[in-house]
Amino acid sequence: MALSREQIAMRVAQEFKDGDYVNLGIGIPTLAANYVPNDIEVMLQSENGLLGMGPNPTEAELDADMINAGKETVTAITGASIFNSAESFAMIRGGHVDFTVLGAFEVDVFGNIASWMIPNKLIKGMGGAMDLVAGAKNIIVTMTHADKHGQSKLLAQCTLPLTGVNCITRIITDLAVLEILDGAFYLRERAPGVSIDEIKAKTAGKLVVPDNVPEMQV
Amino acid sequence: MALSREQIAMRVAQEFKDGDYVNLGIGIPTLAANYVPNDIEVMLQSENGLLGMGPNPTEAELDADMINAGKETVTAITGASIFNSAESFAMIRGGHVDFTVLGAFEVDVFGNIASWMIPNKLIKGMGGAMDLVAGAKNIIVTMTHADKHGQSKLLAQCTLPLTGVNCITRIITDLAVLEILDGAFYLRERAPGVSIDEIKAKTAGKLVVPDNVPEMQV
Amino acid sequence: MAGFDKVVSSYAEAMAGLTDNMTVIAGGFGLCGIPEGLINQIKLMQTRGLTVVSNNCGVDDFGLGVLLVDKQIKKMISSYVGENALFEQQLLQGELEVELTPQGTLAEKMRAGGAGIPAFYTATGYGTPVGEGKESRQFNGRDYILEEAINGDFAIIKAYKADRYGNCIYRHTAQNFNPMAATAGKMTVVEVEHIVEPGEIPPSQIHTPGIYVDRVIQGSFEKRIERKVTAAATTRA
Amino acid sequence: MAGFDKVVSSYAEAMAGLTDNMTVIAGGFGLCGIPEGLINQIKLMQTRGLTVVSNNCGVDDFGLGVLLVDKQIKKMISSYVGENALFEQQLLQGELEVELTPQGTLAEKMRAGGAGIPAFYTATGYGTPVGEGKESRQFNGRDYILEEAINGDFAIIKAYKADRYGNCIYRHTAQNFNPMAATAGKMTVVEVEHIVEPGEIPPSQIHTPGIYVDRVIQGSFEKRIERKVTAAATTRA
Repeated sequence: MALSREQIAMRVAQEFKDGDYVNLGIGIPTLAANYVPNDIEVMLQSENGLLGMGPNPTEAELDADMINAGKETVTAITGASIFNSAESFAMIRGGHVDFTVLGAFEVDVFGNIASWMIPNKLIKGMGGAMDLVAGAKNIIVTMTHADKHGQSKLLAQCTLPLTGVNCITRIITDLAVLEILDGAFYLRERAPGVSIDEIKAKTAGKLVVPDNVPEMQV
Repeated sequence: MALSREQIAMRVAQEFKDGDYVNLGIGIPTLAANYVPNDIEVMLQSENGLLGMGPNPTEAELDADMINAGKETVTAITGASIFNSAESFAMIRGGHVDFTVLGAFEVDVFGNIASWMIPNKLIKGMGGAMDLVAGAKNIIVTMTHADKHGQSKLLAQCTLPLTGVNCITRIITDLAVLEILDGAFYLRERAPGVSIDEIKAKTAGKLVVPDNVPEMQV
Repeated sequence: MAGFDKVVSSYAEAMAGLTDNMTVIAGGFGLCGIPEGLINQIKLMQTRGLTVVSNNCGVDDFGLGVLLVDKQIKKMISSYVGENALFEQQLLQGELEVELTPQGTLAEKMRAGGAGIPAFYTATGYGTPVGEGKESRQFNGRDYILEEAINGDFAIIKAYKADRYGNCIYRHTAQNFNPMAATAGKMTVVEVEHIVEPGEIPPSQIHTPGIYVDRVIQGSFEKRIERKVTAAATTRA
Repeated sequence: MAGFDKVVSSYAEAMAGLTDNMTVIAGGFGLCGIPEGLINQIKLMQTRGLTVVSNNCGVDDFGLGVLLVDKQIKKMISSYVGENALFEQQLLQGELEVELTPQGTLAEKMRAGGAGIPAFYTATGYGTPVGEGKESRQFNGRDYILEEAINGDFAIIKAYKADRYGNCIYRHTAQNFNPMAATAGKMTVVEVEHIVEPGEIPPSQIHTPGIYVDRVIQGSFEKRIERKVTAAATTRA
């Protein structure tokens, strides 16, 4: 069965290593913070200028000067640092953030990603997404494998305006974990109970299915 | 009579306006800090990362972590700020420092300056001089009008490797105050008792002498 | 002393010299760390044809959004403008121009403007609509695009504390774009929560040295929270 | 917790991985704010063929100068190297290469290296020997040259205080090049006067966030003064 948002987030969190600096996009990526394994520690970077983002505050802790990149009130953990936006993006663009997890509309076999703009709909802007995909050492895209009309989001070539080129190597969807390699999606894991045929049917870009595709452990 | 080093410094200090941020090079320029008129306040920038440089410390105040760009121990005034080298040169190169005063080997009628390197002698380096002449809004060069062999330092064209091009507009020497304009040195003031003929004799580049050349007030 | 006393006593004095068609760089991220009173003063002055450089454009009735009401903004340079119905409406009707700029590129363009760097290369935006029409070049086998600096006629800044020399510190994440914006204005005006005595902020803790600051004004702030989320609402595993 | 505990207990551990022909970026200005113990460790290791990027090269018997004694430095990238007789001698004998770089350009090259900016334009050095062989271009009618970023295999840093996350603050003008150098090393090692508990440095006062730092070591410092000048020696008007 397709994973829930929480299950996708759980699977994402398994990617983290102890000591990783991680930037989590809005939505499913943010949920991954809830599932960091107990035996490791990661530090969350928020691109508005906070390294060491903590949980949301209590009513008593609420502070208009303490927000994250989603403009939500947050706290800072002990050991956090706070800095200006140029410094924050120096970290991101300079490759110091180990992991970026973000959503997308489309990803293609070349590792291109489209995540910020749908023409003829209102353009809200890319925020920090273009910087994040250009800067992080590892990027994980989380999304549903297909849209609500059943159309694949894993394409031979992106159709929407790009956020970045040749930058995505790993995708975690509600159906599968995939790696992008040599112009193809390599199926690495499938959601428990999801058939390889369903994944094939919902993957428009070239899909390579190894002999052994284990089920995700979530 | 030719001005002393202290008198040159006095004349330099007359250029400052209340509220100016000033960077003073090593030597005569540094002395100018001693002659800032009592009714104005200037703030000294030292390019190693100090805005609001104060006098040298007492023995009791000596601190290895508190030096200026000449590597001499200094103090900070109340209202000073301390920052890193990139920030310091952002101030300088971004045009935020109002005045730079520095010495030179040669200046020419195009406003070129040579101040850091004499070929076939040991090359020590330019330090911050190239940044300062590229960045400051106003640059004053202080030097003796001629070298110890009587050779003019105010030339038709610099002969030594340049520190910067088309950047010098004002020179204060032991003999005169000159402005560089339209490919010539304009004589603005002369040292008390120094004849225009002497200045002419010691100025190799094109010199324009207005009808009225007042004596410096030092 | 007068030369370094940058404190002014009215918003009118703080924004004196702002005229139509100028470029204004504003600090802030969402509604966090925005110079509320200076923005309101621009509304009061009814200055028009402004190009405003800021990460966001406030909300309909607060922050930079209030300048949309009377169509004072001609062009907005931002990374994200999705919080504002009036903005959307003016954009769709062609009354407002927007230049979307990646957030990191925007911060760096302001810093470059303040630091005398006319242009720099960045990987951000290469191969995307942001890179269209811009020079691209490889360094060490990777593709980059050339981005130019931004400078403003005015920069309007929100700081936590400042002294009369203009030395500023920011509080928590209200720092955001403010330090870069402060360096990039021909006239930089800082609205602060607290004016303090010189020396009260230790020299090495100053975020914005006073050399970048032309005017300081004691502000009064609503400090509205855009998205109040508390621990009660989101439980963590 | 282990993943963020960057404190190491010996200089050998601090500099482990440094090998011949690497590039080392060192913080410091003159003898102020230099990682004394890390430099001495490099001498002890007898690593050779090093390219060292630092504003200066110490003096004959202190700071980076000690690496000249056994000719461990192949190339020096600095803005000013005039304090050192051994340096002069090796340079004149062709045993040492020097790339003189304007001080502001040097600081900016390090920052660019850490910030993912491969190159930037600057007016500094245009029309001088520094600009020779470099691309030049006009922006708004002014001439600039293109300068490329610097990155190092190692960055060696002197901080005043750091916590185990690697968050650092610097003291007074011992800050200088250290924060930029810290961002530009593949392996960044910080030698500190005091290791403090996380949280002891308020988050907004941290000069170097720990993300740039790989190792922290408690140092012991001589803190030699290069030019001791006291008020008694220079009277002011």
